[in-house]
Amino acid sequence: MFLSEYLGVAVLLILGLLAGCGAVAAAWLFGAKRYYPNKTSAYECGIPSEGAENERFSVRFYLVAVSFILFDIETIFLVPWALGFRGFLDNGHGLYIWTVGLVFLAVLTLGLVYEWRKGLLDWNT
Amino acid sequence: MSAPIAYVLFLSFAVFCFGACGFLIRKNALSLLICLELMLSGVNMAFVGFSRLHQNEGGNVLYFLVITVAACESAIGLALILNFFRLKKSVRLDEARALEG
Amino acid sequence: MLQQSLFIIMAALVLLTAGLVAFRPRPIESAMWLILNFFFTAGLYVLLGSHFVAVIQILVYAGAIMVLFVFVILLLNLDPKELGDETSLHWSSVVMFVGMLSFLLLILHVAGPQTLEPMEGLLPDSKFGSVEALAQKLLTDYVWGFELAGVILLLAIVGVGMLAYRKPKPKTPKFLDHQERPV
Amino acid sequence: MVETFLSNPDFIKWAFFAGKILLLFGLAFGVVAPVMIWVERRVAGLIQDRYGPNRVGPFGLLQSLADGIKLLLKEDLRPTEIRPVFYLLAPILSVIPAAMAFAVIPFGPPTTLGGLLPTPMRLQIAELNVGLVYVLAISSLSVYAIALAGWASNNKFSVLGSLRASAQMISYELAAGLAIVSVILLSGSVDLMAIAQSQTEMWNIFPGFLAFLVFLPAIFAETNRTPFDLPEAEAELVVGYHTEYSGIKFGLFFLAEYVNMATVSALCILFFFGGWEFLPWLSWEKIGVDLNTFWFIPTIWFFTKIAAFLFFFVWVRWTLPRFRYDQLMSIGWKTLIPIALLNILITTTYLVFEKAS
Amino acid sequence: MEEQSHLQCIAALAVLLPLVGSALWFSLGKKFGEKFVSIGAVSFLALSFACIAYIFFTATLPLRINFFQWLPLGTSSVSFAFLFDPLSLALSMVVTGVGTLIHLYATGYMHGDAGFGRFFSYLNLFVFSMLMLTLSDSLPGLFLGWEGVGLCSYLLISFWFTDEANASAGKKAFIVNRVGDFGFLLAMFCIFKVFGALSIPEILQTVQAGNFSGDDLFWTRLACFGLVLGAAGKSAQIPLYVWLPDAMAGPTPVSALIHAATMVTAGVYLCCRMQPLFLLHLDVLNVIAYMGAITAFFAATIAIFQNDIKKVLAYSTISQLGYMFLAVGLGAPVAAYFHLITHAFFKALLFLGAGSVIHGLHHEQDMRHMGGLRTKMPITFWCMTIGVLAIAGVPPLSGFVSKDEILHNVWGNHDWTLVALAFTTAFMTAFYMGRLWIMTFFGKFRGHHEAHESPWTMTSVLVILAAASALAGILNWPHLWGGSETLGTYLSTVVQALIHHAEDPAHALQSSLTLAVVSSLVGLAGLTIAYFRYRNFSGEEFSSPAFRPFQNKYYIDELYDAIVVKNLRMFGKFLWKVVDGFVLDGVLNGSAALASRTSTYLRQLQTGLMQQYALWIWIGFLILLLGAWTGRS
Repeated sequence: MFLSEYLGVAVLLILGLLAGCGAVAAAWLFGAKRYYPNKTSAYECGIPSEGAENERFSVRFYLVAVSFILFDIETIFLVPWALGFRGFLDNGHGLYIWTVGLVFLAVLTLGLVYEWRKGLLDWNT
Repeated sequence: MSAPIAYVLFLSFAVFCFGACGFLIRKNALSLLICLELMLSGVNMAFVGFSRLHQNEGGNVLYFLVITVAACESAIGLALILNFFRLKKSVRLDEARALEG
Repeated sequence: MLQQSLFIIMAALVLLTAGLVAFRPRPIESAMWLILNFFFTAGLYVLLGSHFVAVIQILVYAGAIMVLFVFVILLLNLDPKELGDETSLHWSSVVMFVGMLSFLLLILHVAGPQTLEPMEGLLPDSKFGSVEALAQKLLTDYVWGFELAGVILLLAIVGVGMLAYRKPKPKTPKFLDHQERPV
Repeated sequence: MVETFLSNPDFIKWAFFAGKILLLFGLAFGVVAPVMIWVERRVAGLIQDRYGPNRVGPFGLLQSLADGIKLLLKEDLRPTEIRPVFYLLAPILSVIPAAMAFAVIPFGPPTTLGGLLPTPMRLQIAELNVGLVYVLAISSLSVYAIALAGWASNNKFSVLGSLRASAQMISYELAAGLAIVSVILLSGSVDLMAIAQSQTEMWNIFPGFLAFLVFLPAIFAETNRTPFDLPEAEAELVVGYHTEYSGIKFGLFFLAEYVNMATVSALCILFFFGGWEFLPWLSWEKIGVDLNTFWFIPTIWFFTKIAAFLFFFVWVRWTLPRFRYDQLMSIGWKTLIPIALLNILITTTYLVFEKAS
Repeated sequence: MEEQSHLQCIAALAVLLPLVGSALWFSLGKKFGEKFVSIGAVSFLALSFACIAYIFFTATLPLRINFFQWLPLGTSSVSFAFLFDPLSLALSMVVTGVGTLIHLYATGYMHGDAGFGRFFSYLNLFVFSMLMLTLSDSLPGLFLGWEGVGLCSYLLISFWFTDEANASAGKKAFIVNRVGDFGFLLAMFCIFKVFGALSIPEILQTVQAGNFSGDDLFWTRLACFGLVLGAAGKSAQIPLYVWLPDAMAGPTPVSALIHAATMVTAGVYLCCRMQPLFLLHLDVLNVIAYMGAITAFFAATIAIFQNDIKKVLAYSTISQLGYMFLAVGLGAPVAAYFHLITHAFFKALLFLGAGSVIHGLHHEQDMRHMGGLRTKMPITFWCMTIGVLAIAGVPPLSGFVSKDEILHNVWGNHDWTLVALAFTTAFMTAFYMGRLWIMTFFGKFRGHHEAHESPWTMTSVLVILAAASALAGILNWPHLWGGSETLGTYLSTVVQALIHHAEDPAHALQSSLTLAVVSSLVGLAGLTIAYFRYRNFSGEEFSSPAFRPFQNKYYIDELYDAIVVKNLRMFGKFLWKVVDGFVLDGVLNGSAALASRTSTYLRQLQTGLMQQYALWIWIGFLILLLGAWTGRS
């Protein structure tokens, strides 16, 4: 494991950045620019825009995002656990590591069950 | 060879200070929470730095626990902001002065 | 030497973006700079040899927590009027930097010159910073922290469920919170 | 003079490094995306019993090239209501994670390139010991492009589309993550190379079939492909988050989507289908292929597998109808995640009690 | 070791099941519903009983099961441990066994009550505390259980707390028990001072090893008196008996379980458990004997004149407990323990029978409004008959055997005052029980409601308890009459008898048979007189000024009121008016005014702006930092 390995990552990052910026720049260079209001208004299938532009959306999206980050962290905690699992197993601590992980999983499953029962996972607005 | 621990600590504290500074001067609650994340990130830097100094994974483990707390904090904090917004149609924190309402 | 200079560059970038986070007026800008800040921080962690932590920094902070912020910004869809005016610099920030300076002095004073020596290098076969090493530590010495993290997450789930969830009314319009259009 | 320079080990190393990057980047952006667009339209024609593009070049092969030029030359349209900086940022942000994600994907066993290199080296751009988590981290960033695109467009179709797309992506990212935990349990490593090599005896698809069942829909949803292409559901949302995008900016979203498809296909093959191994239970060594000389055979086989998987993507797209949004969410949260959790339970229990007995 | 650990699990299960049950019913009782709670509560107790029985039948005694170190006390420490020896096992068998039956009964009795879950929660908590009390290996553990049962008793007496009388009865029980607890605590301190340990086996070993200085003996004597005070409080002996009759305000199953079968016998248990300590001070034992005898006699005289069916039984309980203390005081702990067990059966039976009657008559407790229930409640009637005969001492029912053993010991002690008291009490017991029996079941019905038989959950328990009351005598059937004295042998390792009947076997048999005949004749005489006296009872008790002290319970409550309560009130008033009014309020008002004035200024800091608070935190942090810095150099 050497720092030089990150060189590849950096090169790809730069390549991606170049590709993106280059394409946008090229389009700006080559593309025609003939604007008029009807063309540049917000797309609404041809009819004039109706209702507020800054509309507020269902809070359910927020609930999904929150559930995601909380369970995502759970997954991240499970990664070291899953990786260490074999090692503990070979040292004869299989039951220990199993219990540790399962208790953790059980707690989080409780959270999932709570959300499920409370109806946070239903999408019926 | 890696950078001296003093650099890491100074950086850590500087980031924390930027966060704290933002926390103190910002008016809207979203920015406030963002600055809170910055503060936590600053603290995390110190953990990782010490972990490296002693070549002991303990600090990294603490980093894990801190991000757990950070995630929970932002989840709850944002939920509070959403509720506050529903109530006041605003995210400005100086409107949250009254105990009732 | 390369490492040190990389470190300095990264640190400078981290500081720069942190400052932008703190002082840019709009939340979405702050959020974007914060994401960038997390990237540089991750780079810093790589330089410190904590590879797993670096990746987690991106995965959790940039990939999860900040997504939540962006989501809320999207949901509220605030216009500048609602955001309110933002003071960019304030007398209290002066207090802050005095504090910062004093801390630097404190470090030098308390810890002495040995803190200014570069940290010892890692041995070539050192497992420091890998997932395996962290797993070993997390699942033995810090196993209660591990379980506790689960409980904290559960509490957060319940908390959010209590705070944000409203039982859907049978015949509500599709979107909540319609706002009066400013005339 | 030139020969000594060419045989300088440092030069060979750097050349090898550059070659890997060029190969993968070129393949992903220069081959996969255009060819896939062509394949998609041809297969659509095949399935729907019509022609598809067949005028530009032989079998219409150059159609994608023509499209690309057209996109570049199109008017650089900027609607008035947008939030300018973020509007430009979003398509660029969609390309960057797509480009970074395949940094850790190995595409063959360590090799000396038929004796060219002094020691066997990995066919992998960056040899990170946290490879798998890195891929997860980078792919979690692609949400930003979509979220920002919608928000910057400031159009209600776009915002709703981007909200939907992000919610869908993150939900299924979770399912994918949990499925990957089972893969880690099975292979005992987070290094993608080691995961691939752990399958020489038996592909993970057999012990990890449940994980695969979770992972497959998850990657379809993460790449916003049918049957999970709700965010672009043209019937409801015009085209979702890129309603306001046109020209090459739209093209960049498109490009990123196809590159992401290739990346997740590669991941799926590495996780469950033995990477570059020949067949389940039948490695290249077993059938007597001299990998020192024919080092490129596993690599080509690996790319063939990816191609097959990409074809599967296209096939599914033109076969299955789209889910309703509530169905989509309930599949993610109420089916895949419980299955993934159950799978972890089963796998670990099996491992523990197999060891005990 | 392996054996030990699995017994440890079982012991823990036996104790924890009721506790878990209690928590469950308390928190979720309403949600679970009546059916679930009743099945759960009964099955938890039955399981607990099964665990105790398993240990009873398999373990080699004495068995000490250590859980963890509890209280480190200087050089020594108290472990949280259970001690299974014959004494504690026998009592815990009774507690869980009778407890299970009473739980079953209560599911019927409490049917439809709003506090159903709460009731069973308390009841389970009681069983848990009682098991802690019996099984605990140390005095603090015992005290924990002791207070626990007191708490449950309080909660259950005032279970229907909306009624003022019930609430005050609960308070009375609690406060009177405090006096006893004071004695217990005092004893505990004295014991710790002398022995430096609180673990019961350790104390008793030191006691048996001997060698005390005179100074030590003073403290142990004090400890013994303290223990007696505690036991008197818990077991309702003179002078602390006043709470028990009032405790009948609780639901009848509670009276049966707590105030007849188990909790009130805790005092007897305590005296038996600490017997070696008492053996150092025979004079204290004498005090116990007299206390018991007088209580027995005294309570019996009151019982005769009570009209409330539960009050009669309450005084009867006090009287029978007096018998047990008499036996303990005379140095016949086996007899006391035997009577404790048989009493648990027949008194539980009587209470539950009374409860069945009360239930059948829609909460009518006055015997003057009963009568003629023989035909209306046949099962209850027959079971009650067995109970009455048992307590009256009619051979060969259990009460006869155990009471005869006590009388035998009293006789052997040659203290004629005690003999007279004991025999008179036996006669009076038979009389008032006969009175109760006849007033309730014979003659014609004088009530208002239509009587009906109780549901099977209640009657089946009655039947089981009736069988137990009838047959429990064989547990300790004397050698002389061809028995094996199983209980005596079982307990012989932990307690010792002081009275040895050193006569030749033939003579012994003759005298014991004489005694038996006499005591059964006494019992039968009591029953007969009662029969003739109350055969044609019309609802009017004849009254005479001579009886008034008995009817009014010797004015003891009034006496206590005049001596203790009034003075306490005066003292309280003094505290309230003078100490509180002038001194404390002055200080408080002054400081409040100061605080108010200060806060007027400080309030300005509380702006409601979170960020300002954060700034203050920050400034505080800087000051700390500065302090750390300057402190360093």
